[in-house]
Amino acid sequence: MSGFAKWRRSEEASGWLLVSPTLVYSILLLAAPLAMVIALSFWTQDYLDLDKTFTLKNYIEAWSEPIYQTLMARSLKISAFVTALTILLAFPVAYYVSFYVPQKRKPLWIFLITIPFWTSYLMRIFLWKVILGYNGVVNGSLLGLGVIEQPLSFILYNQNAVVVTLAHAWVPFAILPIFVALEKIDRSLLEAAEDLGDGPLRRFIRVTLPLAMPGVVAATVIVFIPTIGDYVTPRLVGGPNGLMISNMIELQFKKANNAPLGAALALSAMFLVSVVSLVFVWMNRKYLVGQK
Amino acid sequence: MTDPIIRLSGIDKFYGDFQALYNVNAEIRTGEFFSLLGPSGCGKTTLLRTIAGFEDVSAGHVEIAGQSMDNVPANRRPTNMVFQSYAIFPHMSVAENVAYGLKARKMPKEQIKTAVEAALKQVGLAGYGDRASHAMSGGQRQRVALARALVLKPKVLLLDEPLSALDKKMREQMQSELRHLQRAVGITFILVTHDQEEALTMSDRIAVMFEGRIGQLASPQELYRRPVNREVAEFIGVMNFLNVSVTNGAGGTFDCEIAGLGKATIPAEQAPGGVDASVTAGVRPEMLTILSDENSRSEREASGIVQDVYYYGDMTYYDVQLDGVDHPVTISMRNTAGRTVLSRKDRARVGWGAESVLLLK
Amino acid sequence: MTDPIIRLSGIDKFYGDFQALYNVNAEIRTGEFFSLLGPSGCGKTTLLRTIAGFEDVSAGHVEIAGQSMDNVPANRRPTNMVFQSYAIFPHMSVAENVAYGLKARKMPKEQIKTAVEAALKQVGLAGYGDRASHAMSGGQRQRVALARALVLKPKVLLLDEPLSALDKKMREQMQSELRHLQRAVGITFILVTHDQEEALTMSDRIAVMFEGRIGQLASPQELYRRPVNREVAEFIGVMNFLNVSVTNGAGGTFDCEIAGLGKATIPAEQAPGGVDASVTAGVRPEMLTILSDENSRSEREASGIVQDVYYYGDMTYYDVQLDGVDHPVTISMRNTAGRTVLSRKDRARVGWGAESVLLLK
Amino acid sequence: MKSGTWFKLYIGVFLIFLYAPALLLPVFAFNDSSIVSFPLKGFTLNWFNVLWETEALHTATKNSLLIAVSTAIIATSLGILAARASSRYKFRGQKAVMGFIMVPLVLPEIIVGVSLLVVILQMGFDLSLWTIVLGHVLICTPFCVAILSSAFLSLDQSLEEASFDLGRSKLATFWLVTMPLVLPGVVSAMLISFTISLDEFIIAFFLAGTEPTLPVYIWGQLRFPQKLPSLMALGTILLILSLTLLATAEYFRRRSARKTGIEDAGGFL
Amino acid sequence: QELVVLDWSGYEDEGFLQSYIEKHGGPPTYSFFGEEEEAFQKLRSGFKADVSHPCSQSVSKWHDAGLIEPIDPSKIDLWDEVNAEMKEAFKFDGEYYLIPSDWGTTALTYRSDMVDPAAMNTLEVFKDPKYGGRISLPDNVDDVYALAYLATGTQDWSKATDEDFAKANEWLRAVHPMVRAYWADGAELAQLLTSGEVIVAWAWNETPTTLAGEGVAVKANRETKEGSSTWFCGYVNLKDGPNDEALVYDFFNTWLSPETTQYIVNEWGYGSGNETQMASMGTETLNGVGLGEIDVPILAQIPMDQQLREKMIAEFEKIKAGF
Ligand SMILES: Nc1ncnc2c1ncn2[C@@H]1O[C@H](COP(=O)(O)OP(=O)(O)OP(=O)(O)O)[C@@H](O)[C@H]1O
Ligand SMILES: Nc1ncnc2c1ncn2[C@@H]1O[C@H](COP(=O)(O)OP(=O)(O)OP(=O)(O)O)[C@@H](O)[C@H]1O
Ligand SMILES: [Mg+2]
Ligand SMILES: [Mg+2]
Repeated sequence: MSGFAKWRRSEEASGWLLVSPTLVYSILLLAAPLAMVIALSFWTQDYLDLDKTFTLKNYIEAWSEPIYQTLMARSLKISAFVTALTILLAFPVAYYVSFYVPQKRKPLWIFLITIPFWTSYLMRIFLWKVILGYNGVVNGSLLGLGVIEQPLSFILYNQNAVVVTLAHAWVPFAILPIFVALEKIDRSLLEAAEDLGDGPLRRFIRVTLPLAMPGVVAATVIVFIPTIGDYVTPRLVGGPNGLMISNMIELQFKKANNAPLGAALALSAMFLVSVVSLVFVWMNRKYLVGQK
Repeated sequence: MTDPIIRLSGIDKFYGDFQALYNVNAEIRTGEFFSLLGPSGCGKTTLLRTIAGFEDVSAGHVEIAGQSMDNVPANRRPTNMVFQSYAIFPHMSVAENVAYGLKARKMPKEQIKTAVEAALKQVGLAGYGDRASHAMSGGQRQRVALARALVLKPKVLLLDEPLSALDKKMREQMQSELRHLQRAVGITFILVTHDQEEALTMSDRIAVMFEGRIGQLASPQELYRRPVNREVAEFIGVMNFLNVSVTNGAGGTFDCEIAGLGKATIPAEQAPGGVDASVTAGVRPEMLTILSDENSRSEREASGIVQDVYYYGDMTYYDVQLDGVDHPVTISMRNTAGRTVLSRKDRARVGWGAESVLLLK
Repeated sequence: MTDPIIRLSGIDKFYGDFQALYNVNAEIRTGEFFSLLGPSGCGKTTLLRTIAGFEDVSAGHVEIAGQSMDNVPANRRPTNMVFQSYAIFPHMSVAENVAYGLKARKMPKEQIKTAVEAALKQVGLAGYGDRASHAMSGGQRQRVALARALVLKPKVLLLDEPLSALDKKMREQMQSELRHLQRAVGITFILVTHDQEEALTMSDRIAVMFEGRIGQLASPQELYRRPVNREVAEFIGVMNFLNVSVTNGAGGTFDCEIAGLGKATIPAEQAPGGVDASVTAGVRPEMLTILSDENSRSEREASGIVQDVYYYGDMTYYDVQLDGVDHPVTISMRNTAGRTVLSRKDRARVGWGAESVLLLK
Repeated sequence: MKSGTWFKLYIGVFLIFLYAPALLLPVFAFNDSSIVSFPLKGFTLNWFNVLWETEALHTATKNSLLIAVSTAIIATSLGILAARASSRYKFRGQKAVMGFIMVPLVLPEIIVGVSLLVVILQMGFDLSLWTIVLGHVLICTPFCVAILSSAFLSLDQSLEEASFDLGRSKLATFWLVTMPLVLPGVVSAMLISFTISLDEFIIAFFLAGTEPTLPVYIWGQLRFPQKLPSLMALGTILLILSLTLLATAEYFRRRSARKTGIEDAGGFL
Repeated sequence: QELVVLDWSGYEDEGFLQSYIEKHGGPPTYSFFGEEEEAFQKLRSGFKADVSHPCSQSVSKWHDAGLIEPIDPSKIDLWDEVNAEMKEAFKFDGEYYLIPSDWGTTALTYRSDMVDPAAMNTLEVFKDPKYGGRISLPDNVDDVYALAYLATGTQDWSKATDEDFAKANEWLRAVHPMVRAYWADGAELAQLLTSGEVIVAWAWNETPTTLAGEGVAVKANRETKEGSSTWFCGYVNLKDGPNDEALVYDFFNTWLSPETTQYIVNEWGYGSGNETQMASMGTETLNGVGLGEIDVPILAQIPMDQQLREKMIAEFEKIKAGF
């Protein structure tokens, strides 16, 4: 038994012991639901009756029906746009905070960026509609300035609005990792680039950006994956053509009484985003190794 | 070229209200190995960075190879830098790092390849080009940084404490390699260091800095043998200070009474800063000798008690309290064959000579 | 007490599959200043931590003051540690740091206060108790760490490279202070260091470790003068190695022909590891002398060309290529008054003696 | 220098974009119309009165705060355990375990919501505020683990060893040394969990028993346009409260950072 | 014991519950949902409540799922005053299942200052390119199909044939490109109409009532030539409710009481299932809130075949996605 006593004091045992409450929690509340969703996706439902015979029918339907294909493609497209816009918006801000803001005031800026998110998400979306709406803030200002004569209608109730609203919601989550990556860049690397003959732009492209890539990749994954799952934003600001696959998943789980199909759609969507994310990470692998 | 390659005239540098450099003037000769030596925070890095162009000067001018560097940004100066942290680009291979500056110059690919290979060979890294730069050890990174700068054939190579991150063995090896490399390429090197041994062994000339000012600019031997003041003497090597009363200052010599040692007549050249009431006598530890046996004799003799013995293997340092002096002097002895090492509390005869005493302010 | 305070017997230590310590046996004497010296990764820290109780041994036993430490956790061993990073609690004042261990012992408040003040005084920090610990400089933190450990009056104080984070001046000062402190308190100190000078100057005895094994355990002078093998000789100080052919090994002496130097008869005690075909001759740089003027003579003489000169101020190191040898030997000379420094390419006469040559395996 | 000006301009525009919705909250909270839309009408404090009188809203707010605080505490505790395990110990399967704990970060919430509901009810719990807490803890824990891991990693391990060496037990060491030093990380983790929980409503829908959270309540109220302006008033109050709270937290964080001498860049990271 | 009500948020309004509160000293306990489907999923997953509040189309599904139990009319004081059509619609196997508590109308609604009110007499305006991009339909299967059936000439959808269904779909597909947004909640529609973003909508009667109160020129025309629709919801008695059935009936009785009828009509602009009480309120009041008698066809959203409804749901989703 001394073997066991020894094991109990070992690093291995201490680690497992310490992690176990969190792990047990995750298993109970995450593994079980996940397993259920996976099981569900191989069953069928007819109105209210669940048929538990194994079938691939849901997946076949999910991947072959044009409507799901369209929604899936649209969701990927919107998520990609959201991610791109988010990163584009976030990068300069992270850069500014990292390079231009004095060290002491950096935490304050990080605050500044997170504060607006202490209001309810639903209210924010609702207010976005006020901003982007027919006589909303944007149209009002543009009309007032005489830039346009008719209120713009392409800024609300379509995919643009979904992209803007989601980008707004996710931008702090993108700023933080990019900021961290930029903070980690040894400033002497930038001086070295300058010393070796690069002007500011070339230096940015050859050194700053590649070294910030780990942050950009993290931000991309953090934004891209959950965006696919959001069904509230598309429903509220998406208009007729802004619906995404998650709206369909929601519908299957709720109104359409077809949870199995919903599960298959959800798992398919997760699979797709994971693949896309992995490919993205893989494409950037050279920036991710060797940096701590 | 015998012209100075770099001429610094009247350089002041302010960070906000804080003045980091005070009216720095210096000329650095073409092809020499020049060091900036001084305690932490004295402005060495700041001075180097104003030469490189990373910092604007607040007043004064930097001239490199006869051309004013006012308004010339770092990326267009004929200098290159080896950073303390090496600043090797972690996302590039060794060869890409070395090629970095050449690509900025839009050199044709083929030429770049040859130049990079030559540079890597020069620093002893031939064949390492394809390695990922993060897979290199400290000393190897150091070499990559050197190759990356040298491949651009700068007029001046600037090195900011390039060896301080290395361990002792590696540091000594790189010191010798750097020295050889500098001789081989013939480029002017300016080295920043706070390690006096490093500066002494490597440099042709050294500028010793204190609080933003150059205290003395001279060759290693001159600095060590003829420091212009106490501050320099204390910073370079070990110096024992003893009270002295100068009784006579005529005829180019000074008659002195040195506490603990005795009387001596000292030529004026051994008082580089002149003589007044504030002067003290300085003696290097190796200029004093422990006369260990009856046979050994010295021109002059003093006597004291061994307070502490520091055995270094090749050397032994003794702290000896001379009779009539209340703090001990340090004496270094080489542990040559057969010489016995004294112990604490032993009485010691100390030999000295007038030619080894400096009068310092 | 003349008993060993610590007895290490047959200690093995595995990290997973990697063996960090191999059958380590040693006895550390009560009240001595003991050092563990060795290159990076040789297991010094690991050995210290098994003594402190931070690591379990895989085999063997640690005994402190005659008591087995099997199953005694670190917080109940009569040892205390000074960490390389000092490990000063940043959220506590200096006094709170020092009082930390006493509070754990539930000592009355008044007594704690007195003890803390005494300890601070001992390390030269009297009156600093109320300072925030992060407002202390490196050397001061070092002292706080010392006070914090010493106040507990441990049987053994363990120090893991306590000086490596300090700059050179501060390090030398702390070395001397530590030595004095140890003498004053009389507690056994075990110091881990990879700096041989530090070990040589401070210790009563030193264990030199290589790759998890103790290579030699001896006093500084013995280690330096009579290293048991090449590995030790190379690690402690500088040693020149020259090919040697031993022609005769009778009567307690060996007749040798040393490349570049010449013939000599060497007593057996200068061949601590015995003699066989693999043996080389080792000579310390200070055992060789540059005979600079016509007058200076030596028992034996050799001749060579100066390859490199390293001027250190008090010393000059010469790399001299002896005739008939293809790599240079290092010779150190003290720059005493009037002695001239040779230059590169000069021809040099090298003096040596048979008593300064070791035969090493 | 010039690039600096461009930057400032962009940052200004960005901040306007970022704050646009938040800035409209007070605008409509004081607008004398039950329709949240332009053009504005008169000024009124009426919506604050309505807010004051709507009991259900108070309850919902209280529920949300209770849930958010509980979530913050539990998620941070679980985060501390996992982060400590991953940053201090090496054990087999560590990567898999930590990866698994982080999965909720990438799961669509609707799936989490529906399936959690089934699991929780099958485990025999009745829906209540606590079931929401269970769900929120699940999604907040990964954030806490991420924040706390870096806090633990930057803690010098020898501090803990020193404490142990000086005669303290492991537990005493944790409370006397470890906790005070990772406190900024703990506070950040709690703030993040608090924020996420306060704003989460997809999971809260499914797991709410008879007591709604604020977002759930708001979602229901969207049906009644005349209820909206008082929600704007509530939003305004919450925004001001959280600003004050954050400012206070930042003040204390800085003070403690100064005290411990730890220069941390950004309390939230 | 506290009665547990699973209800739409907002219905906890104590104005509905005067007599219940008097009798029991306080309101029941509420649990809220934002959509019937949430309530359905929650109940199916095992959530326990005593009563709930589905709308007409969900009741049979809840019944099929075994969530609700019959009501004993003898315990309902004013059972005879309840609108017969409404209560009969929820008679399964001879038992009643729903207390019709609230109803409203869905009608053509428009900005009277931005469109010609005279043109607003037909549902064909939804197809009129003049209003393209300025119309809004409900994001709600029942209301939307009510509109489509009316527009294609079907007035009783419980008798709709596949052909009728196909026509309705075709109509919706034709209208889809005109739609600015499918409104999901009242606040959104109010916002759309107030801002002028949408000028023609298919909306509940509460919207024009509220907006008119705000001075926005919004009118509804229930009497287009194709007609308009009525929806209704009610309370059901959930199976395995944790509390005493007596409380359930007290709650039901409160909802049918005259005071509650007054309150819901005057304060909420909805009708009550108590037909007798409604009639006593006078035509003027009812017309004022858009609940009066009208002469055109009315599509009452009575329960339909669930198979058909499932098809409607799927089809509407396709239409919304542009298929
Ligand atoms: N960017 C800066 N802003 C303000 N003060 C600065 C800045 N850079 C350096 N200083 C100050 O200028 C002085 C000189 O700094 P410098 O870095 O040149 O010293 P150094 O001699 O290189 O020291 P070290 O050996 O520690 O590197 C120091 O007091 C330092 O604090
Ligand atoms: N926790 C550990 N897990 C695995 N290997 C370890 C661990 N700690 C130390 N080692 C290994 O054991 C060997 C000895 O390490 P140790 O830290 O004792 O060396 P050291 O002599 O103190 O070196 P240094 O001078 O670099 O501190 C090294 O090879 C090291 O990599
Ligand atoms: Mg510097
Ligand atoms: Mg170590």
